[in-house]
Amino acid sequence: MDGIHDMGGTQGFGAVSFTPDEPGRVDDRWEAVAGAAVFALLRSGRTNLDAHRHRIERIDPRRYLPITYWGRWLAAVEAAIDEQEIAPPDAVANAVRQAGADPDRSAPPALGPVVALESRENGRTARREIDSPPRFAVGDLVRTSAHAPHAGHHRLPRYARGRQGTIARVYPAFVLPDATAHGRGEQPCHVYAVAFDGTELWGADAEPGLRCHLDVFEPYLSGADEVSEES
Amino acid sequence: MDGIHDMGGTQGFGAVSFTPDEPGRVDDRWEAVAGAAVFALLRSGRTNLDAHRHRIERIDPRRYLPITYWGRWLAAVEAAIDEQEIAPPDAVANAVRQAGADPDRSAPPALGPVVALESRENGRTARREIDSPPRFAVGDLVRTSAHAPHAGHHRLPRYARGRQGTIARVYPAFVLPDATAHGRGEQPCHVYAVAFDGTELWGADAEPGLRCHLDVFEPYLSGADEVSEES
Amino acid sequence: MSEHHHGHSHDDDDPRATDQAVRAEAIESVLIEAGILTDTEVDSFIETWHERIGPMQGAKVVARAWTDASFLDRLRVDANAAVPDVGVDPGRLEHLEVVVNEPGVHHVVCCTLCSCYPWTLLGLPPAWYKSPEYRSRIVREPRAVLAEMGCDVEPTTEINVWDSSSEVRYLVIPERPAGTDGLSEAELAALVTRDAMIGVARIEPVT
Amino acid sequence: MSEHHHGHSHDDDDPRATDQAVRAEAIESVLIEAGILTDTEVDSFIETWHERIGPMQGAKVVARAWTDASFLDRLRVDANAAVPDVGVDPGRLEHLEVVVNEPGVHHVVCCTLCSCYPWTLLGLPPAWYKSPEYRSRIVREPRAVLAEMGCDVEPTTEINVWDSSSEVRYLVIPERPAGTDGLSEAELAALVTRDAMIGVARIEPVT
Repeated sequence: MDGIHDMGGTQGFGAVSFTPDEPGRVDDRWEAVAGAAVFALLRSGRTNLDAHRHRIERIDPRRYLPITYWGRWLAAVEAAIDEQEIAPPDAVANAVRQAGADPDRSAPPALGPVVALESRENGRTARREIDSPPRFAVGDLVRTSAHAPHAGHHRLPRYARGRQGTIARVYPAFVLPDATAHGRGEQPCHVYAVAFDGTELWGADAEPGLRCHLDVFEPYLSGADEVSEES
Repeated sequence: MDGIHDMGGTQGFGAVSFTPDEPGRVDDRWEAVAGAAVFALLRSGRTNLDAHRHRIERIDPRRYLPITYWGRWLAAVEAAIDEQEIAPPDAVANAVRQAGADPDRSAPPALGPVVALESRENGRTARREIDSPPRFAVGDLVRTSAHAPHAGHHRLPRYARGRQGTIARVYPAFVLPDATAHGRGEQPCHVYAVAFDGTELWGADAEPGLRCHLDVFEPYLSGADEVSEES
Repeated sequence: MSEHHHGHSHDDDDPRATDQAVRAEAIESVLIEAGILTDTEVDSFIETWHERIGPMQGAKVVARAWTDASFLDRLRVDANAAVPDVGVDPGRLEHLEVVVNEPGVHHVVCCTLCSCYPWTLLGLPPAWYKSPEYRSRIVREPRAVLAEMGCDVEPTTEINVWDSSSEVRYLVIPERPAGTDGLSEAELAALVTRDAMIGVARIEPVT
Repeated sequence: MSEHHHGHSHDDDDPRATDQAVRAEAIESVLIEAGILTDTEVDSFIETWHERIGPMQGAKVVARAWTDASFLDRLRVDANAAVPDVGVDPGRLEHLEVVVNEPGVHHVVCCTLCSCYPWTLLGLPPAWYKSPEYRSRIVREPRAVLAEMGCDVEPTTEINVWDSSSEVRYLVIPERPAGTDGLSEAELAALVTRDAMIGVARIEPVT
């Protein structure tokens, strides 16, 4: 989906709030709950990473920014509990009530609807061996799809749609996020690092000497000289 | 700029909160202050509509949604007072203090930097007579620029970049927002309603029977068979 | 528990109504001091847009268009020149364009980049027109959005969206409802809704 | 003053830390009840990521790459197979890819769509890596962003951004700083910063 999470190239954000080698830590225990819960859910096979990401993408766009990273994880965990029927729909609210608190005060952000739920039995890894060789080789000119691959979860950001690039690396095959996030099997395929010139992405006033690489799943690519089916 | 204001096609927002024929009214007097102040500023020539819109686009993206429409107008008015040197930088804060309140409590959202400020003497209207005839006629196939026209204010949304359409209406000439918002003269040019098929904008799973029209300034267009300078 | 981490939550709070009101009063006084705003202008803004200018302006245009084919023709060619015929001052409208609903063709107006709207003909825009929900979705899934808003468009009817990205302003001329043959122009105007002139509603048949 | 109008301001408030903590505890108990989470797992998450796994993993890889050209070659060909050489378990890293800085070529890593990051080699991502500022700007104006972060890249040096949109994870091998000829591998590893392995910093010469 073309949601608020698709931030590459969005303008208007200011300076990065940065201190050198600031430690990567959780600040509060609830953040660790979010982290541990996501890992446990992945291990259990009750969800997969792509479905987790898609839950985050579906968070009410008004809330996505203010609740920050771990808040998004926690919201996705609670949605997974509900969507994957890990506990009754009112289990979390009841547990809050039992702790003597008002569940409405901590209600998570609403999530938008999903086109299809992921499987209830998910693999724990994403890399796969496939028989078909990679369609492209390093140096090949390619063009990305001009449109979102589909309405649900996918990994082709808007800034790289309909752009010409060069295959920079050929990676092993991985499950296709578009499929696994929605219970449509795994559809494993090769992944490439595609290099785009800054001017191809951002136009004539791109920063000089810029090359952006994006990991692109093979179905999102066509040969640069192929006529797209779409237009 | 490719800011949060560029909402066309962004997914994740839910149902429109709608009651039939809900009156168009201001709910609070402060909203009318925002409205009256914008009209007065436009009348005074101290700002123009495109610079006003660009101030709104430059509002901290974290604040753009929560402060709602009139809050954005009010923030743009206060920024105009400052940027166009209509009053000393601390005038508004001082007036708040004189009213016995803490100016920090009502501080407006921060605005991002501007590539160039608009003129201090602005025309009050946008329509112009120009000698050059329109380059395109109704029915002509055209393609929009694949990139943002420039880093500042413009009126070519992301959803309509690099798309092929048909000229549906030929309008009179208007000043170019890209120019007037940044004190680069008026550069008046013709405007067209360009019709895009839904599938051209959104791909194969677009709603059937959809045609989107966008008002496009002539510099954003090339003939569909012209080779773009950019690629 | 880290203050640092939650510190910016507070910054994300909206100023409460009282803060916003105080700020606006300060801005008003600064603009009056600067000679930009007069001291009656805020009240007159409210009076103008609550009392004097509203959808009745657009409704008069629609009613005449329904009853006078030559007026509709003139509207299509040069709406700014035509609307004074029904007593409407085009005012700040730099270029008015009409889009005419007919069987099989539906039009709907929006502004994805801000919230451009034909104030002069329809008054202040309703909150939903300015909402991110409407601005983001109406260009991509208008049929779904219109259905949610209670305006089902037949599957065989083409939907034309008009995204107001210039100073051109759009007015939808809705289809004249059935059962209105004997009505006067003023009676017809009373049937025309603001929502229908944006294109998010139809006008119900008179029974 | 309309309650209606300001009503949703309140909804935009973030839950305060206490609310969030209560919610998280409830979620933890529900997941333990469901047999998904064990009752020590949250504490062990903190211990793992605060104490056991962090940038020292990546630093060992970098130090070996600086001192052993054949290791660097193997890293380039199959990093997952190479990193156990320095005692690093590739663990959950499904495919590690190294990108090697050299004079005239700078690499920097990001994830615009979420916040993918090589946890196994660098620990938890810092807050700025996950911020909308970094995610939005680093692909479009990396030279400006890096300069703001104190990492000036020479105008003639090409900047390569790697946007982690798959399960591939990237590790930047920074340039070995001057003045380090006599240092042991362990001493070199101690010089390697996390920020340099993301590509937002250089490693200063040792003087």
